[in-house]
Amino acid sequence: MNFLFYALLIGLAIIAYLAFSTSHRKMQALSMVHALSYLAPAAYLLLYVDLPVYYLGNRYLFIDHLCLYEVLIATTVFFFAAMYSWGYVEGLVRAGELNRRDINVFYLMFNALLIVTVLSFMSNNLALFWIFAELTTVASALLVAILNSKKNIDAALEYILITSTLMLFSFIGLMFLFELSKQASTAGTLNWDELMAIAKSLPPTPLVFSFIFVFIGFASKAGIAPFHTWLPHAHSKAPSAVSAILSGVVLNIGLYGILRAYAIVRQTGAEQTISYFLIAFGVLTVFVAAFTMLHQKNLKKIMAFSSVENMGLMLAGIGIGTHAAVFWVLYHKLAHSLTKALLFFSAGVLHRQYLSNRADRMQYVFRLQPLAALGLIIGAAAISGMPPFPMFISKISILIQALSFSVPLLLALLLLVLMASASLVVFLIRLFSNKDEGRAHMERYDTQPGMEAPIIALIIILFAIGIFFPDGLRSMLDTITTELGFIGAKP
Amino acid sequence: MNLSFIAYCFINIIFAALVSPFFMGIVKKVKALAQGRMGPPLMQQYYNLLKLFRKEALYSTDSSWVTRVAPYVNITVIATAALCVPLVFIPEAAYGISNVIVFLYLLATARFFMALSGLDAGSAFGGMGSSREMSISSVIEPVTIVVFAALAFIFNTLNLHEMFRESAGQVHLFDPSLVLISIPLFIVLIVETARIPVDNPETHLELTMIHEAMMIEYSGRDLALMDLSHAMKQTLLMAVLINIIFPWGIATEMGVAGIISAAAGFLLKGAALSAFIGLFESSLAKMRFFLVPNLIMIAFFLSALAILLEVFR
Amino acid sequence: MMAAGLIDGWVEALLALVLVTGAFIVSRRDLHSLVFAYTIQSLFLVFIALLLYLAHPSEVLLSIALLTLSSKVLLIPYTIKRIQKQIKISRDVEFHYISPTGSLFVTILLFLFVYYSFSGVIGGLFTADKISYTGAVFGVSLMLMGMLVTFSRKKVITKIIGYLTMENGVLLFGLFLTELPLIIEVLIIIDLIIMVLLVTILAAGMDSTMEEFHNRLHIFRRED
Amino acid sequence: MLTVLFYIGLLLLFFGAVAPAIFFRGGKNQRRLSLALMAISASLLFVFASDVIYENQEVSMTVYRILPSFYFSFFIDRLSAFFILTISVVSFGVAIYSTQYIEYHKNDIRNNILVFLMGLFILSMLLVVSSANTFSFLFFWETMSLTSFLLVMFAYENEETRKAGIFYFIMTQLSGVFLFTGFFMLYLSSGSFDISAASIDPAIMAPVFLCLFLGFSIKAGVVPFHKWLPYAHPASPSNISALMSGVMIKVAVYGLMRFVIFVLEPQLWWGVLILVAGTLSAILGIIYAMKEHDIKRLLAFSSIENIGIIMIGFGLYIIFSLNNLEDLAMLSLLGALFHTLNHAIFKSLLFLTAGSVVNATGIRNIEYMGGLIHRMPKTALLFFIGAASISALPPLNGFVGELLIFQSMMQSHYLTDTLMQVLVIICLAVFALTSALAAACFVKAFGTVFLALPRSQKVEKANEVGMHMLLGPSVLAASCIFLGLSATWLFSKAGYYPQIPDMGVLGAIMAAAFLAIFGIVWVVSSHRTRDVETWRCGIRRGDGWFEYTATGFSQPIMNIFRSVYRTREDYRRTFFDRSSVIFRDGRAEIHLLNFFEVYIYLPIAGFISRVAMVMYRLHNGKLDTYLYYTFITIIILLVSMRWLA
Repeated sequence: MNFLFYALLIGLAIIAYLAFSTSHRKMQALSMVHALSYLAPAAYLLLYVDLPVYYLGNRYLFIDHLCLYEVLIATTVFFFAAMYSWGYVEGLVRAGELNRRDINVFYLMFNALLIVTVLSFMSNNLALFWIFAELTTVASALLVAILNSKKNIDAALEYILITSTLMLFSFIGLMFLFELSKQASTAGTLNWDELMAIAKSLPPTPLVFSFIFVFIGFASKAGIAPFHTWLPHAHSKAPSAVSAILSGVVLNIGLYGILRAYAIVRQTGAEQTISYFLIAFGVLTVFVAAFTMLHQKNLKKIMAFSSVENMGLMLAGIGIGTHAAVFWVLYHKLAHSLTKALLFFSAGVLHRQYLSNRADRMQYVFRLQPLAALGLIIGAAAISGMPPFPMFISKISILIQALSFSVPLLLALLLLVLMASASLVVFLIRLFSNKDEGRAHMERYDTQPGMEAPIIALIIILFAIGIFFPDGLRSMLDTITTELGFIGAKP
Repeated sequence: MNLSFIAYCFINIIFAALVSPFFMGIVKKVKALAQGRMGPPLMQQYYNLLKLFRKEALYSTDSSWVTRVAPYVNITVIATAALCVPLVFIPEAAYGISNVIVFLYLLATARFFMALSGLDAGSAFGGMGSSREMSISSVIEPVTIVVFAALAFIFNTLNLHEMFRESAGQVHLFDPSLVLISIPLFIVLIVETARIPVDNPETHLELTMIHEAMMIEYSGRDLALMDLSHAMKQTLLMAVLINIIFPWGIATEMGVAGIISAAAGFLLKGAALSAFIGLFESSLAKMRFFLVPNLIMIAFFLSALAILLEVFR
Repeated sequence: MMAAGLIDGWVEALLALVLVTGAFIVSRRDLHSLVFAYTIQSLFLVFIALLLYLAHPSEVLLSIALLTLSSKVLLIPYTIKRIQKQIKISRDVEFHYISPTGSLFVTILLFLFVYYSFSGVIGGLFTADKISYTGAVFGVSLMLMGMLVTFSRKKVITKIIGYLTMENGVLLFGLFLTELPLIIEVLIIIDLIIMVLLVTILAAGMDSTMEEFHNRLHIFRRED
Repeated sequence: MLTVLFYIGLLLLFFGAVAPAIFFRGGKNQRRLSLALMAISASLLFVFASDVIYENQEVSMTVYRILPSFYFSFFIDRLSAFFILTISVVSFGVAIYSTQYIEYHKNDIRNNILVFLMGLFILSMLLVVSSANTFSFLFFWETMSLTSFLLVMFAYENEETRKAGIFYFIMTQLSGVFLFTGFFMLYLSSGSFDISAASIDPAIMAPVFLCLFLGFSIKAGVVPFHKWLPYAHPASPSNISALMSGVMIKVAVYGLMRFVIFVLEPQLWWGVLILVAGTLSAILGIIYAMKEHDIKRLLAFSSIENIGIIMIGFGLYIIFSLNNLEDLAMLSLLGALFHTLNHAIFKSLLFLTAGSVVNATGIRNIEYMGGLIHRMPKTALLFFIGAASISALPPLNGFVGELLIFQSMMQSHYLTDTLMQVLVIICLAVFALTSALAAACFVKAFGTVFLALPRSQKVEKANEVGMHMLLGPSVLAASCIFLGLSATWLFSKAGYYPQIPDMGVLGAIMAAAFLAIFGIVWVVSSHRTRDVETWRCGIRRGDGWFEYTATGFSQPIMNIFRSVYRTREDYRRTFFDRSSVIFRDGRAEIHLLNFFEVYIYLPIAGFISRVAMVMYRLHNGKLDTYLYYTFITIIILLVSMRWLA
């Protein structure tokens, strides 16, 4: 029953232990165990326990289906990232990009990030969620800053300053929301479940005001244009294991916040305005990302922009707000996280090989790092929504919902998505066809099994979930969407 | 296959093969007379063919089977095309072979092989001939098709036999559309048979030549076959013109008397038309190659006009 | 118990002073005076919290006042000063996108914008309590002024002061608008402190050598 | 029973495809096994498809449900079966050919990938034409795009492959965009993915048609969306070009036919649109092919022409059937379909033999070829059959297809609308021109590649290719002849009795005439022959450049159509003095412009690129700038808040 809650204690213990550990291998293994220690109870809860479950006196923490789903995605990515660190981090140390002394800071922050991520999903309280979201910024920024380069610190600073500045606006919004909730229930509340319950009696006009403020901060966490600007820099500078987490997990936190907040607004009269508002931002985001991708020269940056693009698409999907749209946005989120993890892991291998993320520095990729090349190709195909990968079906479905909203929206999204995938393909073609005779005899970087296993595993998983859609997953997504109060025909 | 069809095959092909050199001879004779010369005897073409059949054939060492096969294919397809155009009598059933498109494409097949054989030996003349032949034939093709489409509109059929039958049955001297069509049809005839002003059949080593250039490497029996097929092609096109514009006399069913009178009639009409061609050639100068499309545009315009006439009637 | 009217008067005066310090931060080049202005600003906030406590006694207000005093008036200015000494910067001369006089002008505009937008959207909520409304408007204006500082100045340390000003704006907004549960308030302030400390450390990293920076990272680590 | 055949065929194909991906280090024999499986599966599917066609059956099945509304289901009627038949014939030939062709690369893993992708490519095409709902249609359509894209990128090292790949990807995705839009409209209107005419809102008919038409035209390579073909075909390996040009673009034709005939209710202007687009493609395709010197690009342009012809037939079908001229409609549809099959066969035959030539010589520019008929006689013969077929020479199959379309056009006087008659006549004239130019083009292709003397060292050293590379094309060449001769019979077996000449009789007459004439000449004439040298005005044994080259050959046509080929003239002059009086040096260049590229594609691409550059520059990496953006946004949000709320 309280397994997940106890797992948090395990996590804390692990963090405490890590602070004093010296063995790299042990730290890495513990990180994997840490991720598993959430993954396993989450799976158990999903299967055997009636949700939602509440913890702590004022019901500050809880687990409902959405939370569980997000935790499952996040911990899976964390698990693979921890596995990937075996070899990758050692490689960073060997190359002198990471001080040996900093290894345990790395793992400490890694695990801290894991625990605050899980806590942020588990927070029933909007303010608490805000706090944990801020803490994820702290932990992940440190993970970005940890490498021996001023550019990393620069990126981390950019990350922190932009997101936390904007998160302050969220805070204004949620204080306002608290005040509004007092009009509906005397005590005032910021708990998700209670807000959902009283949502119908919230006054629409001030709610719009409140939502827009809340949105600004969460949008910056989610990488929604024009608040996305921290994202490409941080993603490209971070160690690849961390980039995967940034893209596959941290962005989801922001989107999760927006989804929850919108679910509340959805119950009120402000729903129409906010729906247009979200769609507008979604399209803007896809537009900015798609066009910026064309002239990119940096492998990890273009992937970061691809994340922005997908976030925009999902935001538009949330804005459309039918049952099916939200259902497929959630599925898209899963697919996106896994695909991005695959892409960043592959990019990490290439970064080890060429010690650069620039495409023009990479030659003979197929010969030197075939697995990473395969990962990139499959990842790119998956992220462009090609069958048989999972994003194909989610993209189709979100776009159908877009059409049910309006034809111009569909065409805009389709053309922009086309633009984005074309940019990605143009980039990859340039990357793979690079030739430089001077580097013909470059020595191969020896990838560890720990770096290869996640890539292979993710490729297999992507193929599998593209074709198999378990009933359990469907009913879970259905439940989540219904719990969030989105109505409409079920897929 | 019924017997009358087989008989038709033999009669038509053999008749076409026999009279073609004669018409060629008439054209040459008329041209010579127009130029104030005696000209060759009318039967000279037959003597030439016989002579060529007896001579040895020369093959370039650079040439391939294309050169060797082309003359036979050429004469074969022209002979087959001869089935589409009845010269003396119109058979009952023809398995649809008398389709205008089959006729045109059989001629195209002959051209295809001839052009290839021009390229085969690697001589610059042959290549030039092929290139020009294919260019000219490309631009004349729309005219040809539209002319025949106009005929199809007028006679309401795609079958040449039926067109002829209907035309023979009518008494219409001056159907305006038909008159209009006869001009482009005549131009098609001129262009397809490589005559002045498009080509000059007399020369062999001028830069202006087209048809003869392609055959420059041929000799002996191959040349004879090529010449014969060229002459037959001319006869066939003439026959189309004759049977549409002056259809009187063609036999519409098999019968010895009818056939003989029709043959005599055709011979006369053909001779007259050949003489006209000869006069026409004599009265014009060879056109510059790139002016030929203008001529063809005139033909196209007229045939399109004929169609419009039919359409808006 | 002081009279409510009197308190309102004092609070309004303090609010005006807060804005003045804000304007000062927006336009000054000298780092020392920036930090000083920030400290004063935070102190004014403490006073405001105490005044409000006098009007509506609640432990939350009191604890906010205490936390603000300890962190924003004492701890953070102290840290910043230390870092400042370390990296030996005393002036932030460059302005981006906007000049010092321009920024003062923009400040006024911002105030008007906020007033305009609030009056249309949420003005109705504050019919009974005019001072709260003014406080909220002042809070958001202060935030935007802080944001002005974050992007118009080059040095990271100035940006941090801008960020801190924004935080003060949020605090001001919160003081007047609503009372969150105590535990949340406390957590949030701790959170913000961690954030500021981290940024400060990172900022120092930008201007010092890598070696020193990594040494500083090891405040989390046992000595070996 | 029939379904089982279908399943077994697909399974074999699937295993054949997947095996090299799993055992990716496998060698030549394993690949041969895979390709053999593909060939067997192709023959099974051939049997299956012909059975469906001739027994006039319908097979439908639901295979797998991802979700209740997303499932794979297949429905095979005669139309689908016809395309399955087309695919299976071509892939049979290609599979045999590939056993040897792919071994030119010595890299095992790469070859395994090639076989793997090729198998998937064929499989996805088969499943597209069998799909009974738009979801599986899109699923396999996109798989087809993806695999074919990867196949185009097979020789990724080359600069031109890069360009081709990018171009191809964008165009296929663009086609996808329109298809998605059209299908989604259908879905929202009918509430299900099923491909059926049920409950479609008449108001969306026209937009759906336009979307689908655009989408399928892009994939089929209809002018002006044709530009990807001449890039993608030369870049990809020849067996893949054969599949792409032979079959893949036909899948788009299938899509258009399926949706226009079975799902939507056509209107007259649709037919006119398709007819005009087809005519334009036909004529422009062949005019561009004429100027092309790269053998595979030439073939690619010729594919554009032939797609145009198919579209003409289909457009006529719509026009005639809306005028209640059932016979003519049937005739034109039959023509379009038969030409589809024919083109699939002879174009893949041409691509395969062209591939043999390219492999044997290592060059693609026909200017440098020549004389290969002596060095590769069998390949030459096969190419010749293909060229004769595509030039519509009777009695080969290419002729029959064009004959059907010509016939229906020439009977357009049955139409009541005079304007429509005039339109059809104009199209007829253009079509005739197209067809004649096609013959000229293939005379040029065959003549300059195979005939006369070699014009480069590499060509002189070329050798005949191996048995499998002859066997594969031979199958296709045999089908060309067979389909030509038996066309009438095949139609009547399928229940169609168009008023066309009996091709069997025509063939028999031609054969008889040939034999008879040969016999007569044999008896009558002398048998003496003598080998001599070609007469070159007295120059002995000149090199190959003496003869007519491809440029020379096409020059008259280029001159005649010079208004179509846009040219740009560049003059660069330098002078000794400032006032440009005393001439020093000069240079004049005449460039042939790619009209569509220069006037349509490049401006669009340039615009997008400029916008992208602006967006790229906006991300300048400066924190201040970024915060500035957010500040501005927030101010805007604040100001617009009143309006929003």
